Amino acid sequence: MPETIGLHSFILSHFLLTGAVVFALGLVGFLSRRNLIVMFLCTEMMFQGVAISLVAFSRYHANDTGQTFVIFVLTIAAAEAALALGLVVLLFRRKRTLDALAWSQLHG
Amino acid sequence: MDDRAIDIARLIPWLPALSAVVCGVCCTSRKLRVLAAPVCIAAIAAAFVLTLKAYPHVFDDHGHGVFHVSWLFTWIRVGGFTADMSYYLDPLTMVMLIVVTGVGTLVAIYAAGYMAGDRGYARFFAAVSLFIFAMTTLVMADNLVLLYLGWEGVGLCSYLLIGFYYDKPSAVAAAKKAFIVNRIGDLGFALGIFLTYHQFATVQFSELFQILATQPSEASTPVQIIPFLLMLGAFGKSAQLPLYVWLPDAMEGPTPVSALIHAATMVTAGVYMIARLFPLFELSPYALPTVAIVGTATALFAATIAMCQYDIKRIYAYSTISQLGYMFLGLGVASTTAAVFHLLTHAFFKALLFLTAGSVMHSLAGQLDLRHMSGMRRKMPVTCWLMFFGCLALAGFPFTAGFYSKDMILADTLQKGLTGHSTLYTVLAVAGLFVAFLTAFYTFRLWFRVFMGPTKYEMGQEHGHGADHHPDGVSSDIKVEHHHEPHEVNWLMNAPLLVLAAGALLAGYLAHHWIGDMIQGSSARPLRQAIGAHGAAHHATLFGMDLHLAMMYISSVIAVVGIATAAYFHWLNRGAADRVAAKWAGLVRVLANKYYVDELNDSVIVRPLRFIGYLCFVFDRLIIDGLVMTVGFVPRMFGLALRPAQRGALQGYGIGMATGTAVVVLLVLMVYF
Amino acid sequence: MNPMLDKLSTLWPEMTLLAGACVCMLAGLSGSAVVRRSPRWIAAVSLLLAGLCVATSSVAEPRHTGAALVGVAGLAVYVKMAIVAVGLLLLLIASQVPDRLRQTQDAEAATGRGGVFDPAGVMRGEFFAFFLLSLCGAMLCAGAEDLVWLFLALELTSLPTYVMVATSRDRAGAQESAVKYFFLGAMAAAVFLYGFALIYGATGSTQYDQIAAFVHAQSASGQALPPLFIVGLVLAVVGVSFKIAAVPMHFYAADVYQGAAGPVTAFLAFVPKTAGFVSLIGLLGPACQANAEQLQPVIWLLWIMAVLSMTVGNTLGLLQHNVKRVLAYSSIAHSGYMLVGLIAAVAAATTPGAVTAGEHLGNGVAALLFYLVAYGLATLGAFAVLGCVTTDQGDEAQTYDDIAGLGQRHPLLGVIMLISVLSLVGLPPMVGFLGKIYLFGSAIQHGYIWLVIIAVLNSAISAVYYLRIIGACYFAKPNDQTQVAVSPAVQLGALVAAVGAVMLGVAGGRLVDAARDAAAPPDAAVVETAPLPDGDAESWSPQWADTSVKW
Amino acid sequence: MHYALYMASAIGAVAVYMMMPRRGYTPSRIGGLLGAMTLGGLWLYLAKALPATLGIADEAFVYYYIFSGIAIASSVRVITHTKPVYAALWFVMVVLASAGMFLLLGAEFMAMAMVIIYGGAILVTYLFVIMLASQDAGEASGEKGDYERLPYEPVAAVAVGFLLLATLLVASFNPAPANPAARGESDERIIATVLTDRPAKRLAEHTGAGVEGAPGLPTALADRASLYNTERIGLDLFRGHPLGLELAGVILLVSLAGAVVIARLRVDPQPDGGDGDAAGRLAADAV
Repeated sequence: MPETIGLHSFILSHFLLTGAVVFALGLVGFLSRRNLIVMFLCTEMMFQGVAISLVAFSRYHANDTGQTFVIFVLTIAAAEAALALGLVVLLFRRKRTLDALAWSQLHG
Repeated sequence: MDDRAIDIARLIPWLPALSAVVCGVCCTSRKLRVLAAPVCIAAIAAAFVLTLKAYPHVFDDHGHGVFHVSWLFTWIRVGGFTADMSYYLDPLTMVMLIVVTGVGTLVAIYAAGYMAGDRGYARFFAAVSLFIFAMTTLVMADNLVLLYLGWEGVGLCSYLLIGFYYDKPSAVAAAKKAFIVNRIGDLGFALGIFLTYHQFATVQFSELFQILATQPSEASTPVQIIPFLLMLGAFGKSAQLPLYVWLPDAMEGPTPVSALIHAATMVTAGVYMIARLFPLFELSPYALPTVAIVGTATALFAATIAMCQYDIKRIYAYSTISQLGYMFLGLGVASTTAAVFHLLTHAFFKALLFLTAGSVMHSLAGQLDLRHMSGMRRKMPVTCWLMFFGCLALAGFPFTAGFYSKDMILADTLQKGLTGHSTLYTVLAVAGLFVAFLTAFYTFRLWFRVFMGPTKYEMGQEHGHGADHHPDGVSSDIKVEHHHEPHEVNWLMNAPLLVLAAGALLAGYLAHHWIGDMIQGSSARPLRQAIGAHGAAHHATLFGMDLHLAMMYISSVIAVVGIATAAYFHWLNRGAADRVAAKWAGLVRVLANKYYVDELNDSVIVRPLRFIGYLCFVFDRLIIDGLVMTVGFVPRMFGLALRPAQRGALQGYGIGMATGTAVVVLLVLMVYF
Repeated sequence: MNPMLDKLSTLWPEMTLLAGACVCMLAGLSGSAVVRRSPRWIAAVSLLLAGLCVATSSVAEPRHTGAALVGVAGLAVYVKMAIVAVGLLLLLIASQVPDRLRQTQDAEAATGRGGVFDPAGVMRGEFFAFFLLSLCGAMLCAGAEDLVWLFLALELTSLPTYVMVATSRDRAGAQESAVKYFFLGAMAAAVFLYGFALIYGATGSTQYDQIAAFVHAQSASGQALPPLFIVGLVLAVVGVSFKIAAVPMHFYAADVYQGAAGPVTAFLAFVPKTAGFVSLIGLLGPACQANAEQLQPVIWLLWIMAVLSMTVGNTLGLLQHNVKRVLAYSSIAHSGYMLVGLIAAVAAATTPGAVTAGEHLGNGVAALLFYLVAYGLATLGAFAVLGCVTTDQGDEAQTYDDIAGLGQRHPLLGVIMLISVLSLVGLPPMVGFLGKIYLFGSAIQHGYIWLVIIAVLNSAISAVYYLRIIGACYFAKPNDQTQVAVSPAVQLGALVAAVGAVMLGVAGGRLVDAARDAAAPPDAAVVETAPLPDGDAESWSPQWADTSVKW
Repeated sequence: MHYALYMASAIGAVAVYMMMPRRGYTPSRIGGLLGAMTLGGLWLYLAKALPATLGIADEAFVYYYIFSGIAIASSVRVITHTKPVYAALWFVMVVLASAGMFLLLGAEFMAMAMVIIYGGAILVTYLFVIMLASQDAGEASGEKGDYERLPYEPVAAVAVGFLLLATLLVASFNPAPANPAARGESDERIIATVLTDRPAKRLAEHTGAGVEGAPGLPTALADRASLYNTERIGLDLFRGHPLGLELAGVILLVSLAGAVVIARLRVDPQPDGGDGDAAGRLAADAV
């Protein structure tokens, strides 16, 4: 039986499950939704899944690094979102559509 | 003994390198272009002089060969791994240097006349200088990695020079083919170097030989693999079965290049490499027999194909392959002396043959087809007789250069067969004799066709090399007037040929003791295998004679018979062709080509051989060529299979990436649970 | 004193670049035409200053000896120096990129006609600022000692590149490649972030030295590494391999390289790749406290990635007619070659007693570090030459036909292309040859014979398509449909890269030594400083022959 | 247990696939029911093995099921809703539910930060852009929304996503024991070593002196022997990751400047502005 510091390992696994499901659903959404904005939203959701895992681990090990890490993840998510939305607006001005498949001229 | 001259020898590769840079600069300006040839010739000639100055220093006071390692600068030194820019000078190196710089100088002089007026005049000499740099580096290298540098360097120059006439698609294709086929061989060579380092922890010859001398005779399996990998490289570079396909096509390059690179020097790099690393090849009991068998098979195969060719340069190309096969046979029977001797003599007479073929081509505006020329001796008498001497040497006519060296190989093979009671080597020797007959035949078939008989010719399509390569109508400063009439070439071109002809006639007689001393004093001296010809007692006799003497008689007879056969069918009785043609006019019309009928008069003896030659030729073009090209085909298929993954959809890529990630994680977990 | 502030004192080069970036952004918006054109000079100066900072910085003692594959300090110095050096060349060849935008031209033209300068029109300042910031991120990756830091550094490396790609050309292709690069990059970031989270979850710390201590304790007690840790490591490695464009994260490479402007593509081929490899070295370092058996899954992972990257890159390259895509596929293949070095490094670190083999050829990290520079120089030259040729449509040269006869039309560019391509092929005496010897030698040293056979086979395959580039330059009729316009800066940058590729190949000893010192395990740092015996190489050591042959 | 996880992933994949929008009839209700049953079944199966002491308040653990259920269900809606605006709003739900979980885990600061930054700031940006684009697209093309309704290769996407999920779950249910060496500093130790002015404060209190001993420190904080989560995070952030903080600032600067640069990039009016650019450019040069 593992020594319990902050959280029982089986409970940790429950939170990890939620995190993993949110991450995986984000991945599925990224791969299947064709709207560029929704696609990026889905990457945010993947980050969200990571954040849940990180906070759970933070409690598990009874240190604060995980939560601090989440702050940085939030920051990066915000930064990426700002850039991505700017890019999406540019792309939209160019082709008047948000369809990701509209951008497949380069291939081979 | 003062080491000054040996130190100066370090400059041998760098003079041509300097010349390459100067010629490269000459490329940029039309005014400077004429300077390229003198610079190049001077550099190579200077390298030759340096070689001669360094020559005495590879012998000790008693005349035994010794080696010097001449260090120039640190190239690669990573931990214990050392591969410096330093040179290994021993008698074998000297032999090779004499060939490379000597023949190189003569060919460069010839090319100064031959290439005159060509748009790529300076480019040509830049590439030739670079080639000499790479080739001298190759033969002087004191470690495998530097040797590999030279090896790849000559390959690159060969590529650049085969594709010299880049507006001919066939030339470009030939260049590409040469490079790719050589890469297959180089692959084996590179792996061999890696494995050598892995096994012996050094790539330096002097250390390697020291280790090998103390190696137990039972080598481990990885060690035994090394010679086979190296062999692959040698087969690629020296155009042996099945990697020879590039050499006939390589004749698309300018003729001096064919003479220098694809006959005299570069293609012998494989022979040199095996000779240099001979102790390594002795480690495996199977390596040398393999070399011998492949060499003989190549010699036979290429000689039969040469019988049915009409293009002069192609005949010589197949003949080169065939003669290289002889050299490999010599190596394979542990007679490195004979192999290197043949390399030396072959360099003289094959360079001579190619250059005279170049003169014919030059004079007939690019015409190379045997069927379109006859009786040229009246038009170009000097070329005629020069080529005659070359042909004699190639055919192995008594007391010419080729006679001595070929005999040495065949006698050593036969001796190995007779003393060892080995059927294999006896068969190889007999096959070698048969190839000698074929060689004499096809060589003189060519010569009689071109120079004897009634004088008639058709000019080629090219109105002089120079003019042909000015598609945009730009004329160059140097321009040689081309009469539309065959003419003897000028003495700038013929003078070097005289030297070569002298070599082709006399080198065998003059050098056959000298070469033995040279090789026995170098690393190519066989250590483990029974020494063939020199130093050891001759056990075998034939017809109660010393084997070598017997072999001389036999091969003299064979050569003479071969020449006579060729003379009958292609000179004396050639009129038969016309008679047959007249009688079978209908058939001729059907064949739509009178020249095939020319060959109808070949007797029952020669025809089957020629037929086999055709078969081999078809086999060559369809099977072997196809096989070699298949090697490039497989990755293509692989790529085609992968290509649908690059369809351009963002999310398609996402799915690919996610799949890869998921599969990888799954695999890792499966290791766990 | 806070240890983090100690760390701060090693970050002068990064701070210099950051300051330079800020100045660039401001200067780019100036109303004065002279100032407005100055960002490229400012960038050059700050790069030079950063180089000076690196050169004069005292190599701090690594905080955690024995923790990582390599001493972090030495590695960081080498990588920063390499980034400064190659960065300067990249700056030279990229100096014209923002000026070529029609937007910039129009804004300048409007000003020239007496109008008021519209600062919103040009993006020179931002372009060079992003250039510097991305380099700064790559440098920070080299010094990372913490997963949080590494994550931020990787993002700092990549975010500016997304903008650079999007704004590199007027074409829709640039924006397409930007969206592909950005979105897939964000997905990959999520993947490696998840990996970092799991590593943290398994070990309880994000700091390399504590992770190493955990792994060491685990290894010492003979327990298997927790699956969470292994899965986390695998996800992190795979996610980061997006930056190096290795299989399975390679899909974007060809499209992105094709769409971006040539100089920016060269940037993408060097800077994120360097950051990615340095990150991988850092990530795998703590894991290498385990023994080879425990780490076997990771070694296999790297093996598969290496082999697939080489094969996929080279075989796809065979089918291309677009030179930029060819070079992109070759970039994938080269990542595969470099992974060979990484495998050797992991094998060396996890096999007891093999660490001393770093004295010989066995130092995979050193080989990798050396090859990064070799590859950077070669690929930079090739992309720079491509960027100099424009088609009649005003587009960059893309296909083999576009560069046909370049050797005749512009001999210098032709020679640069020749040297670059030959270096990529790995033909002696170019630096690529030396790099390959070094890489494959390190793998041979640890018995990965088959891996090396596959790698050598692959480099033979690659010769075919590289040859086609040479063939197009030298053996094809000059194409009249294209124009060749070379600015002196591009010419200088490409020429220096080409000369460097030859010089380093002929006499690369200093760089090899530098790479070896950078990759010296921290424990052996004292031993390593002893000068090498000159001339006399190691005698034949029988234990080498005993090295078992591994895949 | 592994097989249960694999099976749940497989059935979950089917459920999500059923809920994916498609051209014909979408059995989203059946899929939703199936998904809910899968998740519930998995939880029930796992509940058998729940230990006596959970590490968090036992009665509070029921909230885990609530928040997790909401988070997962909302995630599914994010990826299955055909209208981007709703997808974004469902994402707010995901954020809120995970904030709830953070509260359960004792991470109050992160919970609040998540709601404010994610639910507030970032999502508003998303909604803004979605509105901007969909408004325009509505009038630009009649066949708009085809790409909203039809997912790209849903089978492959779902299969890959849930394959990865299965592996992640298996790894997640085999966690290593918590690393005692990695345990954070205790509150007492932090107060004793870092917040050194605080004991002085408490001492002053005990001795009946005034509360102005430590200027600037609110009384409410000063007299506690333990630390709030927010305090600990703040301390960890500034003591453990000062460089990260700087770096995050630089990254925000990059994204700010980058967004500006990208936004002001000029785009030609032609709708398919691909290679048509070239012709346009030549014409412009001629003028």
